Amino acid sequence: MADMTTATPGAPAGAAAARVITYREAVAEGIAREMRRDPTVVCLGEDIGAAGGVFKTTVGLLKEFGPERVWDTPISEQAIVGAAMGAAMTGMRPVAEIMFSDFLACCWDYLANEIPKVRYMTGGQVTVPLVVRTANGGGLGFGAQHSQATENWAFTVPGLKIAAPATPADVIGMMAAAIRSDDPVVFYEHKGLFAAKGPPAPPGHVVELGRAAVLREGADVTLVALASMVPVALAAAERLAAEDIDAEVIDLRCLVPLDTTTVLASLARTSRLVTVEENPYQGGWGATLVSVVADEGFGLLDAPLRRVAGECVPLPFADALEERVIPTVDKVVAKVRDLATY
Amino acid sequence: MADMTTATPGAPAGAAAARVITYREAVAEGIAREMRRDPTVVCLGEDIGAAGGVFKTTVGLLKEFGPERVWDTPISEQAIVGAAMGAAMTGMRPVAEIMFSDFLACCWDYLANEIPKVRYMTGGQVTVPLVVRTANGGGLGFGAQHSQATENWAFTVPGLKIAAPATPADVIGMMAAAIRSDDPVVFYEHKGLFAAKGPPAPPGHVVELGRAAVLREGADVTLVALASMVPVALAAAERLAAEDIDAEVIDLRCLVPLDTTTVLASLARTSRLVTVEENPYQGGWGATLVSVVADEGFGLLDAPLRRVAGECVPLPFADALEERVIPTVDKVVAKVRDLATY
Amino acid sequence: MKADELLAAYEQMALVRRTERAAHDLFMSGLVKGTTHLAAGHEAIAVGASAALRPDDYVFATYRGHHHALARGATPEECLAELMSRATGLCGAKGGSMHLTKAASGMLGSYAIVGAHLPMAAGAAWSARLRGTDQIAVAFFGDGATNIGAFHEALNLAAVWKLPVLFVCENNLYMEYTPIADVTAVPRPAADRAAAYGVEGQVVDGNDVVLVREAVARLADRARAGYGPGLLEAETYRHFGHSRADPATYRPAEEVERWLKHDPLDLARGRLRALGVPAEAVDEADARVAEAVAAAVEAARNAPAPDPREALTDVWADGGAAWRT
Amino acid sequence: MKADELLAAYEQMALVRRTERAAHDLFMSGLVKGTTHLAAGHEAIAVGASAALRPDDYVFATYRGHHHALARGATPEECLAELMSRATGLCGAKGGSMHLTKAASGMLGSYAIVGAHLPMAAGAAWSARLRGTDQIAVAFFGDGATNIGAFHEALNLAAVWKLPVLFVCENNLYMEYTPIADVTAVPRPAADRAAAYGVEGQVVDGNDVVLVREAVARLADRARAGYGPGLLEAETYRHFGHSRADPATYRPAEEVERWLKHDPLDLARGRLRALGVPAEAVDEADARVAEAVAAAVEAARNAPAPDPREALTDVWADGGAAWRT
Ligand SMILES: Cc1ncc(C[n+]2csc(CCOP(=O)(O)OP(=O)(O)O)c2C)c(N)n1
Ligand SMILES: Cc1ncc(C[n+]2csc(CCOP(=O)(O)OP(=O)(O)O)c2C)c(N)n1
Ligand SMILES: [Mg+2]
Ligand SMILES: [Mg+2]
Repeated sequence: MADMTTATPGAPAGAAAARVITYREAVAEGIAREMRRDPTVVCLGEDIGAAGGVFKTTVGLLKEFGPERVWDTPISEQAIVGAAMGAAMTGMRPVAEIMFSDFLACCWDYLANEIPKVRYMTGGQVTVPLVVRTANGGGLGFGAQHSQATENWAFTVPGLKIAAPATPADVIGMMAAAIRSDDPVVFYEHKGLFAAKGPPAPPGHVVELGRAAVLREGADVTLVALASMVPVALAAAERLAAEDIDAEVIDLRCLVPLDTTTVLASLARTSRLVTVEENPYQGGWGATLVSVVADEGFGLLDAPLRRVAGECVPLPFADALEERVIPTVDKVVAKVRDLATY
Repeated sequence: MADMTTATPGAPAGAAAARVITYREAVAEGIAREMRRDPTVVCLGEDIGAAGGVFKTTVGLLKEFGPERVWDTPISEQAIVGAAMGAAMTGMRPVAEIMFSDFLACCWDYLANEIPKVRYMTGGQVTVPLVVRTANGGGLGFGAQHSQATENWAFTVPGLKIAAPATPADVIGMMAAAIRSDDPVVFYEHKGLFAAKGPPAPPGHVVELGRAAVLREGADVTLVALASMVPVALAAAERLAAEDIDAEVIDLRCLVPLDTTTVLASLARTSRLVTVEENPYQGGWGATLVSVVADEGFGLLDAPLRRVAGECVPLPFADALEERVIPTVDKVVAKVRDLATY
Repeated sequence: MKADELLAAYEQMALVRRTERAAHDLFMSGLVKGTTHLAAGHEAIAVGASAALRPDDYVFATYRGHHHALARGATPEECLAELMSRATGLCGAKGGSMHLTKAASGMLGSYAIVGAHLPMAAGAAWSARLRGTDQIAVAFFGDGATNIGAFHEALNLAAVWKLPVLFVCENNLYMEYTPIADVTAVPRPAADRAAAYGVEGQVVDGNDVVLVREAVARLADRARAGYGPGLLEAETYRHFGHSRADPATYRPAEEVERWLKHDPLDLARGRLRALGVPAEAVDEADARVAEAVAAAVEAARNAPAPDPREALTDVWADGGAAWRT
Repeated sequence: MKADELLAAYEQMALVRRTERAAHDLFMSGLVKGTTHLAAGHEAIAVGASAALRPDDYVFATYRGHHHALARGATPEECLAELMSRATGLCGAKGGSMHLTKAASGMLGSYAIVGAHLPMAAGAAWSARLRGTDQIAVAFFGDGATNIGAFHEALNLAAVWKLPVLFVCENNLYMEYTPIADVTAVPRPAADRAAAYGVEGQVVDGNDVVLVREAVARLADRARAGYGPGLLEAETYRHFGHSRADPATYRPAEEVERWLKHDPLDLARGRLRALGVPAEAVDEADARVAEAVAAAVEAARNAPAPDPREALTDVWADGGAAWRT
């Protein structure tokens, strides 16, 4: 899955010579920018302090901001996220790290039942301005319990904003938006993209949550992707171009708010749509997007709606098996080619 | 929501005079039948023993089978489901109760990361023949943390079978199938249906998991519903009949295996499809079903695919508010009527 | 407690008792939907603790939380209106009995997933420390909650970070219908776990408002002074069943009788007598309470139902519920 | 332990050590993908415990579980083949280093979510009791796992139900990179929690295979006889970093040195000497081990990769992966 770790989707033309930043560095930089701006921003999580995080996404924070703003925790996911919630309700803007997104299952009550509901069930008396950051996704041979794309777990629960950037600049801009948001945000950082490089974000860069990015314009088919599937979709579009199929590529960037406006506008141009999802087909976000399109965009359609999604199995360990499960450029190309002839 | 607690979908004509059984009683009866058959079936959960369960769905089990087969537990959802898993891996067939399906969030790691994956990640060395039963759904004024339809949480995770019966006879037949299944089954019992009555199940009644039921035939539109939405869809079909719209009603009964064959066959007759889902629109099972149909059944479609689903908000307490959130007969009728004129 | 303080505490407890009685009657007559978990019998814990706290401290309660809402300044009318699905309820009828919240007076909510609010309280205490205030946070929870994972994680984190948070267990001997002793490895579900977190475990008569106030005051002082969390197990008993119409027949008659004789209001009355407070003063308090609750019931009854459109507000901080563009 | 038993234990420990060394080298040379968590240094716990268990007992381990798989009879070849993504691996290359499992010999899996397997072990013990066998179950876990909720729930349930299960903490002083003492409220993360579940807390030198065997044997006997769970904290240290290429620079040099001097293999060698076992016997064991592991590496290297179609098997008991009709 080399394409996942080296691609630089969305890099403006000519930026190659400019300074580049990795996605991994962008995480720490995005958090640091907000910590500099706002003294109520604090971080907590396992091994995030002196160790700089197991993915090295919090390197430098302890040094710059000290132990009163960067807190190492026990292995207590419920306490981490529950404490973040209590702090967010009382004037702070905590940024909690859950090391692997699979471990969200260990504090799922907070994500499913507490954080997204407390504002509503108190009739708006409290807000919960927190960010739960987590390393998401597969392709690295980490096996069934450390590889899942779990954004769909969160997507089943109204009341959570869901961010999943695909580029370093978006990491910084969306981190700013997430931390400044008065609503809770689950921030999915993709493990397969940590090493990816891209142009740095200008000072003050903020990417509003809920705005998809059209990364490549095209006339024949719309590909909608998220996070690590964005470089896959872009690579597929390149290959399809050689076959005279002109694909538009949309990076959703967020699941909530879901930018159906951008997707439907694209569909109006292309009349064909394929989602590219890392997650299993069953229960994936692409299904919800497709259901919006199959209803509100039905009249625009010239062909079936298709989803390239993960197989409905746990993630296997071996590369050869994992590649069979997660969408690849080949699989996207094959599905789109087939659709183009419909 | 009186229709939820009194309707008897699927009751064969003329059965009114026969003995009836409530959905609530059917749960205990379904479990008892399997416990009589198979000594490895044991139950555990909070207040399930002497108290007979907070929904009275385990009444009589302690008395008939004794404390070595019916175990009251502490409030320890992780221990309940984790212990059930360990027992299932070593020769037992545990039936674990999680009192409200919202509380699955407290043991989500077991449902998301352990139970559905252990067979796969050990290369098939172990099986996990267990049932996690839980009271699901809203409409009863239990508020945000006791009312959710959480079957979609499970639906995001490959490796779980998902059952959600709508009638007492199905409760018994599907309970038999679930307990006999060598695969883990999450068994959603709908709180709004506990008081519903229906004909009892004949001895030895087994309803294979993954078989939808066509409850009403119709030529104009297919309504696909689950659990408490089944009586809503049936009632809507009655009302629509009066307007000369002939709706076919399918009770999915399971989400995994998902009986897309029955749905696509119905669509071939009706050319129009509407899902009726209690859960929030975002991430609902209907989306996945629609995405299958929008792909494989595209050529059959005469109109947009529509979903009548819950609003994307937590469940509010007051009736007046809850009715605004969960699909009602009125909402289904309005949506279908609109579609029929497309 | 001085006589006037105790009289005030008594009146507050009586207000809780009356309000719970009213809630029960309203539930039985169909005017309260869903469920209720009444705290009659637990009054001294909420009132005694509140007397030891500052107005800017934070309180987190459970689905059995009416007494905490009232003790922190919610009015019977606000509470009953919420239970009766009125727009004037504490949470605009979005929360219901299990989620009474009055954030303006530091009552940060009632949580209905057992144990979930313990980490939140630790977090509020952490926040107080980060902001350099000397507020403390208190989580009230039941004996049953001591067996859930969140209890363990919260206690450990609070102890390691020396957070100004108190964990107050309302041990009423039962989960829903199951005796706590049947499912707990130690006799004192909370206090016997204290050492596992390096904190002191203390048991108090949770029906004696004076003892509760003292115990909480001592732990609050320690926490405020930076000595870390406190864990208090307050023994009490519920007068009603677990919820709704539960007749609580699973409780032995002698046990019920013994505890009803050890009633928080009676105990306070005895103490007032001993302090020389005239019986009329107590009667007057009772009369004020009776009137207040009757008026509250009336007002709540007459309050409007929520506008159904309110169902689609309050998800996000902008007041709305839009999940897509 | 008698001399021959100890020599056998020594050889098993040496086998673990060599296999871990091989795993490390294979990882460094790119032949092992993903991650590994090596147990070099922890050998005496797995081997000592195994010596005290019956073949039909159940073992549940963590992502740091190679030693337990080997101690329960998995071959170095099966283990290394799994790590190297070969079809002949223990789990057909579907599991990887973190999920070594050999169900046929009661090694019921390695679990990579911290603490998750403690309730499972309790459940396996419950099952043994329900089926009327006198098997026991053992969960091995790290010091870091003592702060997660599942630990608490498992211990309480096991104690209340008096289950024949042992909880064995491998306290190596660190979570991943953070010292356990920085995030734990008590000095002994496991043993100091025992009283919270009414069980005896015991600490043992986890690097001394004889002491480990004794301690586990005693607790196993008690558990088998119906006296309920045991909790054992075995002190140890890892020779490698936490995982992958972690150089473990966060550990003070003197601490590392002190522990390397207290090596399980050295300790066992010393004991063998004291028992009069000739040095040649030990050398022969070492030689057998070296040969076995070298052969295992070779065999694993030459084994075939899994057929990609295997990705779509083994979800369901029917062997398939169909989620829809
Ligand atoms: C995680 C979770 N499990 C189960 C329940 C159902 N439940 C509600 S109250 C209750 C009993 C709680 O007992 P306790 O903590 O002693 O509080 P009490 O009701 O006695 O005040 C249970 C099991 C729940 N709300 N949350
Ligand atoms: C619930 C959960 N949280 C975090 C992790 C990430 N993680 C893996 S190993 C580890 C440290 C575990 O420490 P310990 O229990 O002492 O075991 P050791 O690795 O030292 O053997 C952590 C935090 C995890 N796997 N599961
Ligand atoms: Mg209680
Ligand atoms: Mg450790």
